[in-house]
Amino acid sequence: MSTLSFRNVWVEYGNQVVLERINLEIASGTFLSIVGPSGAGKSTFLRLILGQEKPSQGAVLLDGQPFPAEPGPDRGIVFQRYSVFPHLTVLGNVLLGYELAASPFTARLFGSERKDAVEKSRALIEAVGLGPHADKYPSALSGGMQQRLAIAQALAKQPRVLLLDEPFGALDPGTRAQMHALIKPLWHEHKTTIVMVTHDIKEAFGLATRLIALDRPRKDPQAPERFGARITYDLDLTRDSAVPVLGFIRASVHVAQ
Amino acid sequence: MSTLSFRNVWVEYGNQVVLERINLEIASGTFLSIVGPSGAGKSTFLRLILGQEKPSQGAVLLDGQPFPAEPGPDRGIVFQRYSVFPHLTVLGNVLLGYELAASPFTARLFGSERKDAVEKSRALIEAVGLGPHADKYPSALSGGMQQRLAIAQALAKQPRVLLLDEPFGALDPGTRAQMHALIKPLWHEHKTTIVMVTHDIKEAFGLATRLIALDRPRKDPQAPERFGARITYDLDLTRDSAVPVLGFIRASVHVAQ
Amino acid sequence: SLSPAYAEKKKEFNIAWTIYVGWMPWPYAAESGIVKKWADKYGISIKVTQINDYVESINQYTAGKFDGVTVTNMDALTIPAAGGVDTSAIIMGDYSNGNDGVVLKKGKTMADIKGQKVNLVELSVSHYLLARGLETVKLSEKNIKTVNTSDADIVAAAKSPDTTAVVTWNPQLLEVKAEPGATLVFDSSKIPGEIEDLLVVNTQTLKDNPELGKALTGIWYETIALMKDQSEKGKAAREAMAKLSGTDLAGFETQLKTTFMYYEPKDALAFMTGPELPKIMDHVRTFCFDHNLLGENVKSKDAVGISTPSKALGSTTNVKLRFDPTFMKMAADGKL
Amino acid sequence: MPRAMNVVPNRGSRLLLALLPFLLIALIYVVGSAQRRADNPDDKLLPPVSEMVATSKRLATEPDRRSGDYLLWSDTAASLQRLALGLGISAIIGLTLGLAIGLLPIAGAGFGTLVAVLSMIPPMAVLPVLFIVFGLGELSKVVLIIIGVTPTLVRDLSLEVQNMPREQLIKAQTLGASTWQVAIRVVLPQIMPRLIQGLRLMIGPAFLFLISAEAIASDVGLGYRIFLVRRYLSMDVILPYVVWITLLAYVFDYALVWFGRRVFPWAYAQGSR
Amino acid sequence: MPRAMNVVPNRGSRLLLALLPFLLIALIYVVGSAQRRADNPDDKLLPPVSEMVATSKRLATEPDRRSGDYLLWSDTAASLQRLALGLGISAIIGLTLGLAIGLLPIAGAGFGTLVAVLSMIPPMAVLPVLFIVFGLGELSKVVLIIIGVTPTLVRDLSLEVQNMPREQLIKAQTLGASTWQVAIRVVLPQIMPRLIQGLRLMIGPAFLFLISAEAIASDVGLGYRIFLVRRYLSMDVILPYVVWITLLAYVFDYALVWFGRRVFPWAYAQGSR
Ligand SMILES: Nc1ncnc2c1ncn2[C@@H]1O[C@H](COP(=O)(O)OP(=O)(O)OP(=O)(O)O)[C@@H](O)[C@H]1O
Ligand SMILES: Nc1ncnc2c1ncn2[C@@H]1O[C@H](COP(=O)(O)OP(=O)(O)OP(=O)(O)O)[C@@H](O)[C@H]1O
Ligand SMILES: [Mg+2]
Ligand SMILES: [Mg+2]
Repeated sequence: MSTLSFRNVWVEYGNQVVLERINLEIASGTFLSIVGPSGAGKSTFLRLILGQEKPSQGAVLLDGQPFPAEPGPDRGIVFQRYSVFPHLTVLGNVLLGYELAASPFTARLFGSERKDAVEKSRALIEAVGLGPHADKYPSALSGGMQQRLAIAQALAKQPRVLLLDEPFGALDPGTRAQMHALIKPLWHEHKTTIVMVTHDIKEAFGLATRLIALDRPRKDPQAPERFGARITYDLDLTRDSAVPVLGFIRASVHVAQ
Repeated sequence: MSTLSFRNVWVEYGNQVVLERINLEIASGTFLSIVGPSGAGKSTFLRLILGQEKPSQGAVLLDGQPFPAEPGPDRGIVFQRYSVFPHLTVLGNVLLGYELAASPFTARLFGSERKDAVEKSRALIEAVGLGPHADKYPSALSGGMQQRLAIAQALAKQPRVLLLDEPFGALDPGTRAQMHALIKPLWHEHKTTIVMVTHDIKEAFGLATRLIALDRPRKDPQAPERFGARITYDLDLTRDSAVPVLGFIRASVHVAQ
Repeated sequence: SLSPAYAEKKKEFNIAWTIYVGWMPWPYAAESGIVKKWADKYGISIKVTQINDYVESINQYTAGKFDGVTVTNMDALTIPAAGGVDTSAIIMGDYSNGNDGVVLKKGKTMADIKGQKVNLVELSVSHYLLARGLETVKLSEKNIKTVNTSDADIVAAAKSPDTTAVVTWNPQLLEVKAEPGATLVFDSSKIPGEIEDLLVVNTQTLKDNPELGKALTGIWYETIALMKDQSEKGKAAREAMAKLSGTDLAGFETQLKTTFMYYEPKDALAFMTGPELPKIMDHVRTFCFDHNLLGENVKSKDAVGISTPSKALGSTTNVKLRFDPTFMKMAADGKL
Repeated sequence: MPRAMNVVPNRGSRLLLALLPFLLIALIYVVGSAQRRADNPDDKLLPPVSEMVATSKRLATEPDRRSGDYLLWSDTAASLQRLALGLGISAIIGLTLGLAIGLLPIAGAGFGTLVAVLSMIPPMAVLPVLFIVFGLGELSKVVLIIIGVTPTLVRDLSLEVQNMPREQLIKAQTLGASTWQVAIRVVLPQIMPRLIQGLRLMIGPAFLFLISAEAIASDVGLGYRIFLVRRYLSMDVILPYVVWITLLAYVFDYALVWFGRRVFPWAYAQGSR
Repeated sequence: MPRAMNVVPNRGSRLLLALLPFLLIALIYVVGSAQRRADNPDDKLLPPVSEMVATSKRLATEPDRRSGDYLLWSDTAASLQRLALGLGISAIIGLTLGLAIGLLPIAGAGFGTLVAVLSMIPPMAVLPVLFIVFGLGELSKVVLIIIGVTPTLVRDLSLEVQNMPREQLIKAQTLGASTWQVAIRVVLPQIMPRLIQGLRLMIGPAFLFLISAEAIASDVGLGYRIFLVRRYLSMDVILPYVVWITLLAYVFDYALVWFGRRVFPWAYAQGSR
C-alpha cells in the first residue's frame, strides 16, 4: 500500500554530508510536510524519493521494494517553477501524460482514444478551476494558475506518491490561500501520499497530517559540512494537539554559531 | 520643505484610464505606503513622481514647482529587482553616486577626493550592515543584502524623496523582517520623504506613517479600462488607532464583478 | 567516389572547360549539337561542363572527376603530370599571340618594371610570361615583387591606385589595357608558340577508349571551321561564343586577333611534330622547376618525363605528359 | 533639456531618421558616379543609376539571346534552390545532433568536442578539398553551405537544450516519458524557436558560402553571374545583383520571423517560462 | 535499464568518447591515403601523415627557396596581424555604435535599419568596390574583416543594451548620471562580456573573410598559401595549414574566455542579476 521507507539513509557529496542517518516510515495516504532551513537537504530528500539521487548508504523503499533509480510515473512532482511545459496549452499539458502512456513512438493520440483522453483531461482541468482557460498557453496564466495546472498534470498519472517542492513559494499570500483550499480536497479524493517541502510553517501545519523538520543538530563552525542534517522534529498533526512522534531529539550537542 | 502635491492628476494610455482624479499632498518626512491590487497603477504613481511619466491631465509638484520630466538625484528609487549594478562591488555601487556628481566626464575619482568618497560610502555600507562585504560583487550577495545595498546607494545622494517599489517583495519572511528593522531608523535619521509600494498589508501598516490604497471604485465588466484607479483609502497611522484621513470613499457606484 | 576515372571501357565522358577565347568552341559545340553528333557517331556520350575557376577545373581533372580538360601546356605539366596523372595532349588548339600581356601604369618599357609590385596569378602562365619578359631586359624576379591576385578580380585590382603593374590574359587584359595611362610593355606575341592552349585527356582512358579522342577531334575541327567562316553562319557562331564568354562580338574578335588559331589540323600537326615543341617544353619545365612547380620533393627538372613526337624530355620511366598527334593526324587525313 | 537618452523621436521622425542614411548613401553614390563619368566617360566602376536600372530591366525582362532564359530569374531560382537545400539540410542535422548532444550525456561527450573543433575550421580553407570530394555539381555547393552553417547551429541548439530547466525533463519523466518521448514532445518543440533564430543569423553566412561556391564552379546562379562579369568589371550588373541579394536575404529573414511567430506563438508571448 | 538521457558517462569514458570520433577520422584518412597511394604512387590528394609532417616541418624550420622566409611563421604572423587589426577595429566600432543605437532612441532610429540592411550584404560580392576604394594593400583585407564582422557585433551589442533592465538606467539617472556617464559607467562595462562573447562567435567568420581576402590578392598569409598551392593540389601543405588555422582559432577562443573570466569576474559568477 505504497509505504515509503527510509532505512538509515546517508547522502554525501564528496566530503560534504548532506543527510545523515535518516530513518522514516511514511504510511500510505499521509500528507507529510517538510520544513527546515535553506540548504538542510529538503530538496535532496525529495530527490531521493524521485530516484534522481541515490543514497550513499542505506536504502529508500516503496512498499519494501527499492525503486528504479530514475523518475517514473508512480511518483509525480510539482516544482516551485518551470513545472509546466510552455509550448503546450493547458489542455495539451494535461493531455501529454495520457499521450505518453498510450503511444510510445509518436506520443500522440488520435480518434476516439484522443477523445477519451481529452475528456479525462478536461475533467481534471475543471477540478483545479482552469476550465475556461483550457486553450491558453502557460505564458498567459498567472503563477497560481500555472501551479494549479502543474497539479492537474501530476494527478493525471494518479501517482502513488506526489512530491511538492515549495510549490507555492513564488505566489502572493492571496493566491497561496486559494491553492491551499484547492489541494486539500484533491488529496482527500485521490488518496495519494503527498510529501511537501515548504518554508511557510503556517502552510506546513495547515495542510499536513504529519510534519518533519530537517536540520543539522551539530554545527561545527570550523567544518560546517562535516555533519549532515537529521530529522529534528517529527509531529503527528492528526491528533487534536500536535504531538511529537519521535519526541524532541534536538538539544544534545549544539556548538553555538 | 519638499512637499509632494498631486493636483487632479490623470494618467491615460490611449483609451485606457490608469489613474483618475488623484489629489494628494504628501508632507515632508512622511513615510507613505501605497497598497492596491495588481494593475491598479501603483508603479505608475511612482513613475509620476520619478518624472518618467507625465500626467495626461493635472500636475505633480515638488514644493509647488513642477519638476524636470526625467529622473534626477533629488528622487531616489529602490526597485524590487535589478536595483544594484552587477558589475560593481558593494563599495563601487555606493561610490558611483559620488563619482557621478564630482566628475562629469570620467565619472571617476582619484586621490584625496576618492578617499573622502570611499569613507562616506563605507559609513553608509556599515549603516546597512554590509561592512564585511564591501568588496563583493552583488552576485555574491543574497537578495536581502542586495536590497540593503540598493538602499545605501539611494541614501548616498540624500534624495528629498525616496521611492520604494515593492522593495522587499522578493524576500523571504525572515529577511523581510530584518529589512523592516533596518529601514525605520534610517528613515528617522535621514528625514527623507519615503513613498513605498507594497503588497504586504502588515508591512504597510508596520512601517508607514500614512497609508493610501489605490483601486478602481467603478468596475464595468464590459469596459474595464474605461475607469481608472483612485485613492480609495487614506489612513493616518501616526495616531494611536489608524484613522482615515479622507474618510471612507469606497462604496458609491460598484458594479459587481 | 574518390578513385580517379581510370581504366576500363566506358560510354560516358566528362570534359571541363573554362572561359578563354581559344576554348569557346567547346561550349558552342555542345550547345549547337556538334558534340552530340560526333559522340553518337562513335557510340559514346560526352558531357561538356563549364568551370568558373580555371585552376579548379584542372584540379578536378587531376582528381579524376573529368576525363579531359582545356589547359595550357605549362599547367598540364605542373598540375596533372606532376601530380602523377598520365596526361595526353590530343588537340593543339592555338597559341597565345598577344592574349597574355604585361601592363604598366607607371612606365613605358619592360625595363621600367624594375622595383614595382606586380599583380598576377602567381605560378600561372602569366608568371611564365613575366619571367620571359624580365629575361629580355636582363632582369630577374629578384628585381620585382609579385602579388598573387585572383583572375576574376584582377580588373578591379588594376583600377586600384596602388597597383602599378599587372600581368594577365584576355579578356581581363583588354580591360586592364584600356585604363588611362596604361601601357602594354610585353606580350605573348614576343614568345610565339610558348603558351599553348590544349585539350588534354587522361592517357589511360584514351588508351581504353580511342573513340573519345576521335570524337573530340572531330568536334573541334568542325567547330573551328565554323568559327573561321566569314559568312553569316560563322558570324552567328562567333557571336554565340562571344556571349558565352560574357562579351560581345567586337570584344570577342579583338581577342581572336591576338590568338593564333590552328584552324587546319595539318598546321597543328606540323607544330606538334616539329622541333620547336621540345625546345619550348624544355624552357617551360626549367621555369617550372625553378619555381618549385613540379613538387617540393622533386630534385631535378627531369623528374617528370615529357614525350613529344620528335623528342622525349626527362625521365623515360616516369612519362606523364604526352603530346599525342594521332588524332590530329586522322583529322588532317580526313579519316574521322 | 532632457538627457539625450530620454529623447524619444515620434513615429514620423523615426521613419525620417531611418531613411536618412540611405538617402545619404544614395546621394554620395550619385555624386561619385557623375564625377567619375566626367573624368572618364568609359568608367565602369560607378555606373549611373539609370544605367543600372536599364541593365536590371534587361536581365529581368528580356530572355537571354543565347539560352532563352531570363537571367535574373534563372540565377535567382538556382541560387535559392541551393540555399534552401543547404539551410534545410543544415536545419535537420542541427536539430538532430543538437538535440542528441544536449539531451544525451553520452552523445554530448562523444560529439561535443568534435563539433566545437569542426566549427572552428574555416570552410573556405577546405573549399579545394570539398570540390574534389563532392565534385562540382550541385552537391558541393550545398555541402559548403552545410559545412559552414551546421556546426554553429548544432552548438547553438545543444546549448539551448542544456539550458532548458532540468525540472522540465524530470517532470516529463514523472509523466512516464521515455528518452525518445522527451526528445520529440518536450525538447524538440521547445528548441524550434531557437532554430528559427539560428537560421535567421545564418542567412548571411549561407549566402556568403553560396556565392563563394558559385564563384568557383557553376554555370548559373547569382554568385556565378557576379564573378562572371567581374572580369569585365560590369558594375552595372554587380551592384543590382548585390542589392537583389540583400533584398532576398531581408525577405527571407522577415519570412522566418513571421513563420516563427505564427507557428510558435507561445515562444513570443511575453514572460513565457 | 535507465533511460538513455539518464546515463552519465564517468570522467574516463567521457575522455574516451571525445577522442573516439577524432581517432575514427584519423583512421579513415590513413586507410584512404594508403589506398590511393597504392593506386597511384604520385597521388597528391590524400598524402600520408608522414609526408604532411615532413612538409610541415620544412615549412616551419627551413627557409623558403624563393623568399628565404620561414613560410609557416611569416604566413601566420601576417594573417594574425590582419586578424587582430580587423577584430580590434570591429570591436571598437561595434561597442561605440552598439552602445549608441541601444541607448539613444534617436541613434537607434537613424542607424538601426541601416545596420540591419548592411549586415545582409554579402561582403564578398562587393569586393571590387573595396579594392578600388581601399587599394590592394593590408587595408582592404582588414576592411573586409571589419565589413564582415561589425554589423553582427553592432546588432548584438545594441540588442544587449536594449535588453538591459530599464530599472538600472533609471537608477543611474536618480544617482545623477548624465547620458554620457550612463554610457561609460553603467552600460559599457556591462556589455563588455557580451562583446567577448560576440568576438568569440566572430572568430570563425573573421578567419573566413581573412582567407577570402588573402585568396584574392596577397603575397603572404595563411589563406594566400592555401590558395596558391591549391594549384598543385599540394594537400600536404593545405591540410596542415587547415589544422593549424583551426588550432589558432581554438587558442584564440580559449584566450578570449580566459580574458573574460579574469577581467569581468562578476559576469561569470552564478546568479548574477
Ligand atoms: N549535486 C550536488 N553536488 C554537491 N552538493 C550539492 C548537490 N546538490 C545539493 N548539494 C548541497 O546539498 C545541500 C542541500 O541542498 P538542498 O537543495 O537539498 O537544500 P534545501 O533544503 O532544498 O534548500 P532550499 O531550501 O534552499 O531549497 C546544500 O548544501 C547543497 O549545496
Ligand atoms: N507603457 C504603458 N502602456 C500601456 N499601458 C500601460 C503602460 N504601463 C502600464 N500600463 C498599464 O497601466 C496599468 C497600471 O500599471 P502599473 O504597473 O502601474 O500597476 P501596479 O499597480 O504597479 O501593478 P503591480 O502590482 O502588478 O506592479 C496596468 O493595467 C498596465 O497594463
Ligand atoms: Mg530546495
Ligand atoms: Mg508595479
